[in-house]
Amino acid sequence: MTSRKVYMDHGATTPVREEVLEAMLPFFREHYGNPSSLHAQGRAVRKELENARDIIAGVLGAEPKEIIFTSGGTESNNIVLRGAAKKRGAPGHIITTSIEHHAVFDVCRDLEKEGHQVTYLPVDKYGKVDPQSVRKAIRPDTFIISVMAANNEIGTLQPIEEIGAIAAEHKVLFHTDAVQVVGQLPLNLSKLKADFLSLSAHKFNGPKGVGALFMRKGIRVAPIYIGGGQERKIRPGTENVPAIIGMAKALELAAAEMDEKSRSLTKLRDRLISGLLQIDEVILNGHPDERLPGNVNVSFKHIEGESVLLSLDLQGVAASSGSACSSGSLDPSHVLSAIGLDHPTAHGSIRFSLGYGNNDDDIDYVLEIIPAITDRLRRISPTYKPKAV
Amino acid sequence: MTSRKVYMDHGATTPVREEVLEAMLPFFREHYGNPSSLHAQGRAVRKELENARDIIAGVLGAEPKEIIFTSGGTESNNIVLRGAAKKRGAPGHIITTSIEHHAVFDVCRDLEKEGHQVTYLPVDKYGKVDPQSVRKAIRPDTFIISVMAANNEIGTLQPIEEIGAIAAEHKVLFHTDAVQVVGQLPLNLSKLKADFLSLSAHKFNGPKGVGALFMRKGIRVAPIYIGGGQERKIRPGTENVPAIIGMAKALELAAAEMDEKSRSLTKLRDRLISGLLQIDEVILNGHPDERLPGNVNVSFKHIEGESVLLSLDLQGVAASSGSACSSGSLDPSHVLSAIGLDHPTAHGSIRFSLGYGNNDDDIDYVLEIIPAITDRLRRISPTYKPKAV
Amino acid sequence: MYNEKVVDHFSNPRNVGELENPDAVGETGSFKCGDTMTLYLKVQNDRIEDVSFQTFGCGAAIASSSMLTEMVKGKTLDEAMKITNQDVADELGGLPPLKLHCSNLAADALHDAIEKYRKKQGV
Amino acid sequence: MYNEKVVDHFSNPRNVGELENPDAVGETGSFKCGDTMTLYLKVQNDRIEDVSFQTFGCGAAIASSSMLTEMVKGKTLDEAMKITNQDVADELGGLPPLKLHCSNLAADALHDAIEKYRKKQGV
Ligand SMILES: Cc1ncc(COP(=O)(O)O)c(C=O)c1O
Ligand SMILES: Cc1ncc(COP(=O)(O)O)c(C=O)c1O
Repeated sequence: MTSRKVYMDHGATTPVREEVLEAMLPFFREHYGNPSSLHAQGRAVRKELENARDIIAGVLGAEPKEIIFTSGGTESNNIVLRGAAKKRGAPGHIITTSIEHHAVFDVCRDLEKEGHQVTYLPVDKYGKVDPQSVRKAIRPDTFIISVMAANNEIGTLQPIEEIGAIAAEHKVLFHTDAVQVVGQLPLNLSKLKADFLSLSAHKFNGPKGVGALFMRKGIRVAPIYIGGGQERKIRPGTENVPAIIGMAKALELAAAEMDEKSRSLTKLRDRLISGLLQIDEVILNGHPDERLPGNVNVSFKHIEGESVLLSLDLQGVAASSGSACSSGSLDPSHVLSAIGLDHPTAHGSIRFSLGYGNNDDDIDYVLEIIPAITDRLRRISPTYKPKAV
Repeated sequence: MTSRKVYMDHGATTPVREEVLEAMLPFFREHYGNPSSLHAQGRAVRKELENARDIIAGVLGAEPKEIIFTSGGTESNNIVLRGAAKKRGAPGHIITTSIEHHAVFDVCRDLEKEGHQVTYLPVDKYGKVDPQSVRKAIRPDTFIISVMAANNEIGTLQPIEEIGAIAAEHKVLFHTDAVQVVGQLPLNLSKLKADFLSLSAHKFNGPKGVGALFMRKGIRVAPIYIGGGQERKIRPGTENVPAIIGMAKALELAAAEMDEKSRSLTKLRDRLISGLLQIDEVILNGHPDERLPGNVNVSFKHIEGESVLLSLDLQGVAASSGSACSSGSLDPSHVLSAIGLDHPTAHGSIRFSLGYGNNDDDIDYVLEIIPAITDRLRRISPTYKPKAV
Repeated sequence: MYNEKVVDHFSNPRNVGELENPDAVGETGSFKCGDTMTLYLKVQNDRIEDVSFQTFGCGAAIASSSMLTEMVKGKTLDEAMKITNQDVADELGGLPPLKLHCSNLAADALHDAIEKYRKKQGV
Repeated sequence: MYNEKVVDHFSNPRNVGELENPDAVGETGSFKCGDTMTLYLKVQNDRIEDVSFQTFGCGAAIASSSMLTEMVKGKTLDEAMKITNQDVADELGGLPPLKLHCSNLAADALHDAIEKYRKKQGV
């Protein structure tokens, strides 16, 4: 239909930057050795692998040995929660929120089946957790608190500094799923009182299938997957060298450009939000400004999200939706329910997630095509009554 | 010292073939979408991902839905063993061998701590498991049998067809760690009575950090890592698309060239073995011919393996060793102990693993330099008494 | 994901909106996935003379609604009662498996309308 | 992995072999990692006049053995007794952490030889 392509689904995944790919290529070709091998080929690779670890640690304000390479955010989260539960052995209590990613939320549900008890803290209408609710939820048998740094759907930033301080005060482990934040906003683990932090490279223009887990010095979980001695036995298996190199490069670039990028994304974001809010019966989901620089999430009342997605897609715009019909499940997102949206409103939510490569023209284009789309779909809708003109 | 480079550590990992890298590149650049996304970008990627699954299933004689993408051999093995144990719930009995890779062996050790009982079957001096010993070990509470298709250190092929038939007869699940066999020798899951099979792409000139698990239709383990709905919820997390595409390409190439490659590798292997056996007090580890086409494992008596490795390395040859001093652990390999080698002999073992790119010149070169190396090291050794000439 | 015919019915849905003075109005809603549909009928001599719809739903739901209205126009009520959700999906050339449940509203709304019409007529 | 000095001592080890009529022979073996070393001493006026070794072991073990023989030649027995495994590793310019235990045999074999020598001398 159109040849224009606008990718606004950076929250789902991002393109690999050319510099990142360039950094990776030699590790498919010349430097293919196994970093555990003793020979020159292996040693050369080991050196670069450790250099990548240094870079990542440096950006995060951590020590190199606190960085464990994993296969992505899902694995990092599972290692922490299952590993902490396994280490504890006896059933205990976990505190998390009602808006975590499935890779935390569903793990907690599964741990409940194994006898652990879990408190899922509510959030306010902006999707924010109250640090005092964390404090109140702590029990003598609470062994870990897991609160995401920013929500992937609605973009709301969480008060992880305060929650980390409360956890430290009560000597409870604190984990933050920072998959949506690393590479987007500054994070300094020399200040943040987190024991564990999860990140995933493909969310910041690095490759898919690789991530990292920060595990603070002196703290250790029981490994779930066992095998060779790699990654301090926390994450065994031949290291995914090219991807790790790519992740380090992507994070290095993101850190160097962070100020400028987050400023420009915030501007684009706010333009898109105010443009969308011009349309009748559109509401913004998430916090008005304490949100990820690239995250825009709105509900178009009287319209189902997937039909908006599809219409956008037919005009070359890639976005995503918390609608049940677009997720393969039948229920709308637990996040949108947690912020109190009724079913039809939750079903009408669309996430535009901006990132590397998006510009003002993209915003113009979306704002240009969206009124006709919503108009058309509302005319089909049984619940929409157009205002008299 | 030398500019000649001979890589004979294909058992540890292999270079990515140029055709494989070419197949991957578009998925870093243009086709970067998340296969779970509904938009055109995501759908295009999903299609290619499913095509990769079809290719892999086709080569293995499986159905596409029986193939689950993982992050490698270690993960595939863990998913099977832990997942089967988790699904069972109550403690039960596992049968495996004393020569499995750590990603099976150490998982079994860990499951013992959780209350399961494990029989580690012995092997003969060639490293072979007797299928009848499997039959005898089966108990009413045996819930899974795990026997590798070929050993990674000494290359011995195992009678997995017979063991699979015995397992099926007793209605016990059967898993085979085929990481060293897939891409090297034919395997047909429409005939082999295996319920699970593990493979890892970087062992057959595919990329690191990706593998697959065959899980037979109708059979399911309990997932350990939980998160999104990807890979039938058995292996959640954003799919490592470029790596999966690369794995399919590498397997397709390996299957097409298998006959010729295994024939030529076998020839090279046998030349290298007989050349090495010309040297005084050298013994072959593993089976004389029922072994991986590229695997050569010998013990140089009176010499410690790492010192041979290092000498080879200084002359440009990359190999590996089951010696404690080269593995970072203090004990020599459990495999070499299991085939009955005494400590000094186990310590003197060297594995040359041949693969794509090796040729007769490489064999000539190794055979040319190795006598001087062993000679020199034996003259340093306190246990070597040169024969009178 | 969707074939061309589905995309066409989604992009250019036929018979959208309310009919004036309809002889019957059928309604259906999938509580689970949240879709709802309203169907308007004009009937003459037990034959569907005109039909229109309004749907809140995904692409599959909208396309199914549109497809159904094309399928029933001119049919007798008895013929129309025989149309199943599967018929609608088939007429669209198939829907993705995960989306089949989203097409389960069009025939339901039609049958609801016809039943209401018959009740009104005292059949 | 190994620095140049280690590689040099490994590739060209000094003082290899048996001495004829040694005044003492020291032995050590790491049961754990399987390395063994034999050290031969010639002593005159409580001073090490000549020394040689034979080692079954990895690169670090061989290099440490060689390095030690260079360090002790000409030293008094008292001075030699003060040499530690760490001194040997330091003199080599350092060893990889995982390999340190492999250097723990050279000084041990030396001390064993000196003790045996002194016992023989009735000290
Ligand atoms: C907040 C959050 N956590 C975890 C994940 C999982 O990351 P991955 O898909 O790399 O496993 C994602 C992305 O999907 C995410 O947004
Ligand atoms: C027999 C066997 N199983 C499992 C593995 C583990 O595979 P990966 O390193 O891809 O996790 C290997 C290789 O290291 C192997 O040789």
